Amino acid sequence: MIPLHWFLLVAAGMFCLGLFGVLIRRNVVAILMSIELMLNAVNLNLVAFWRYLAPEHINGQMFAVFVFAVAAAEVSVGLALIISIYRNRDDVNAGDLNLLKW
Amino acid sequence: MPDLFTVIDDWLVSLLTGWGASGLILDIILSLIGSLVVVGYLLTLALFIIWFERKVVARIQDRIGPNRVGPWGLFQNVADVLKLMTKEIVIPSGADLIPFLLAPVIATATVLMLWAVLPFTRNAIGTDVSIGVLYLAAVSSLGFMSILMAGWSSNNKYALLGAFRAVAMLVSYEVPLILMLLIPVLLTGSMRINAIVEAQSIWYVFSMPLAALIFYIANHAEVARSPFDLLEAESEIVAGYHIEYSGMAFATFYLAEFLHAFTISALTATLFLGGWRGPFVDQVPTLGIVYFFIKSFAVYFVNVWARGTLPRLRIDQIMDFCWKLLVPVSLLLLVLTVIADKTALQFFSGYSVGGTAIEMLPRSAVLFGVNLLVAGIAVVSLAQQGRRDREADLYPETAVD
Amino acid sequence: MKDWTFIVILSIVAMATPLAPILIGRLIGPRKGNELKNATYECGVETRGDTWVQFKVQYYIFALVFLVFDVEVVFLYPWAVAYNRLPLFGVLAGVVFVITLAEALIYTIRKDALRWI
Amino acid sequence: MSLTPLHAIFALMSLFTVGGAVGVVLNRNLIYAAMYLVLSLFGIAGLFILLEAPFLAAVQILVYVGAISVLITITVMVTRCVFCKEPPPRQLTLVAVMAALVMVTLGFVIMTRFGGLTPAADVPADSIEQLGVAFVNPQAYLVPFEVASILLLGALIGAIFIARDDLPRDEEAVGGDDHA
Repeated sequence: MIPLHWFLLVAAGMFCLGLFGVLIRRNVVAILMSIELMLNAVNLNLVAFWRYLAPEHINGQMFAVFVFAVAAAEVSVGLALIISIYRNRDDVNAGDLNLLKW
Repeated sequence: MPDLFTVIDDWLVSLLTGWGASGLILDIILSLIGSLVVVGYLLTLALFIIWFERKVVARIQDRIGPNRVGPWGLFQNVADVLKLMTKEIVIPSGADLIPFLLAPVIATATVLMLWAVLPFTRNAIGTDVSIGVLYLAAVSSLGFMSILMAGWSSNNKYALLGAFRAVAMLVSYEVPLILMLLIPVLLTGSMRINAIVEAQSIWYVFSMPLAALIFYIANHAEVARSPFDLLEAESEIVAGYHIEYSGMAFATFYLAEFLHAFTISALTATLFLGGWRGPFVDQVPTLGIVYFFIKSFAVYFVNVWARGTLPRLRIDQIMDFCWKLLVPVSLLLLVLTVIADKTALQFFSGYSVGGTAIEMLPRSAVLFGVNLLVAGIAVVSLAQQGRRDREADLYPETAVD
Repeated sequence: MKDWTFIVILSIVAMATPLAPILIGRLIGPRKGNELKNATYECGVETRGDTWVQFKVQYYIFALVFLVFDVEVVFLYPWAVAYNRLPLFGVLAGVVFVITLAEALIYTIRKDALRWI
Repeated sequence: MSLTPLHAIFALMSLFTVGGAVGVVLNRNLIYAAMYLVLSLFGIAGLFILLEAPFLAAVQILVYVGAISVLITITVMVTRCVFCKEPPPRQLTLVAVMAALVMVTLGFVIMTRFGGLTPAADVPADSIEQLGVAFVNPQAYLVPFEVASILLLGALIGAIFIARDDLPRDEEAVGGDDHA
């Protein structure tokens, strides 16, 4: 059987890659994709802990299912915002969206 | 009398164990043999169904169809494949080679993978996974990516437009499809395909005819055949997303399309027409495969028939048909079905949710009534809508909106 | 795990099956491309401009409604599996869920968001 | 510890997952990034199957590969941003060091707290059914279940309102009710 820490390490690696992407990418779509990576890493963690620590309770799977719902909501609104931003500014770089910054 | 497939399986297991295979190695070898059998038989079947379809469509159009190579033109497709093998696969300039060649591969692979959970007889099933129905939905949704890849990597405006149209249409029809996939799961209480077949002592097409119809229509649209074939509408977007494909790459897309058409027929036959069920199947389980193919080909004939006779719809009509008719009707059907079924279960003794055909009769009658009611509501509201539209056309100044 | 062994093996075979003829076609088919043959096919008219034309927002809205329905229907699958075991109350809770879904549909239809333009 | 084919499958799926993630983060072509995202999420689905949660694997493929990736691709096309001019990243080294630090910390915690743990028990055969029962059980997850549907309804309405360009912005000014 595969030990738990293998899954956790994959999830951690994925989370850090997502974090890296969120911080260095300037394109909003790319940032959103990196956030998806982070959400999935968290999901993988939840399911791994569920399987290894408490498989007889369904809470771990349940949380993962709700993460799906939240991710879907986040992506749909986020991408709609990106389309709206593009329509108004012809540009989707995060650094240029500084109208409300100061 | 034991099932022929069980006999073969037992023989293989004993043979391989005799050779020293065991545990996981045995599983892998058996799976490999099983997959080769499934894929090999599907490819053979593909040659036959393409011939069948060409013949039927030819008859519908008052032609003879293929009749030169082999008896009744049966080997026409073999000749076609051999010819296409020797043709050049043109890679258009500016195309992305890897996604370009990967797209038809994924399209075909997803269709082949759907057969992993379809039972031919009670025992001859690739694997009866616990999420069977959801597996079908998930694997068929992998196909969207292949269409997007094909459209994007061709570096062609028409291909890209066709791909996006295709995806917009396919995702729309995926909604009634997965809603109606819920119905067999609901009535059976399991997502295993074999459990769903076992539970159909009265075929679900008799208790839920409307659900079967919507499921079939949505599936027909998923294959993108006439009347839903606007993604290859020649007059608007040339050939859709496979415009730049030639030679074997095109043949692979073609193969995927025909296999998919047959696969959805087999799916409808399994989930709503009782799959391998039929007379004497309990005594002679091997008969199941005969029933399975008779039912599948019956549904497939309807598919070809619709393709041969119905004209292509416009894209806005197709979208309206899905979102304004199929999805609301599916939702209404779902709600009324569960409410009626649960209420009847609470108040009538002798209302059984499983068992033989006689025991299932009250439930089927109630569900059939619900289906009739929903169909009636749909027809009446369609008629009213049609009248309103006509009046708006005739007297535009007095129209309400 | 035994179930999934079959699916893994089948997926490998299913990928190899269409890949083989394409590779054979690449190998034995002629490869005499020239500029005209490899040109983008637009019914004889020379192509101009970017391939990535501006798409309508309508495509996004269809995919969006599909995503929302997809996620919600996925919630309904475990409910459907447990259906025979549920009391009337549990079934009604599922019905309320479906009605919320129907509300989303009614909103999009009333706002005419699902019309192809 | 003996290596079995299970480990090979795990390695392959992890390769998909992490390799896809690298592709998403580093690729400037957004369509390629979306394809890598699909690969990565597909790998996660495979890992879910290894964790004996086939339901979640199917949901993962349905929701992410079937829907979210399509949505992202369409957005890239609608915003005509396949090769967007993206300014070069600032403070690349700093961010890389930070991410690496987080990784090292997480790895340290994982190895010290959860190193070599194996499953406590088997997954119950009817775990999907239990999910369904818990969804509509008032003592369990009934409220989150209904709230999730309302959340998605809200997301749908909000996203349509934001994304559409032909919607009358000011409802009062154009008369309000549109019973079409």
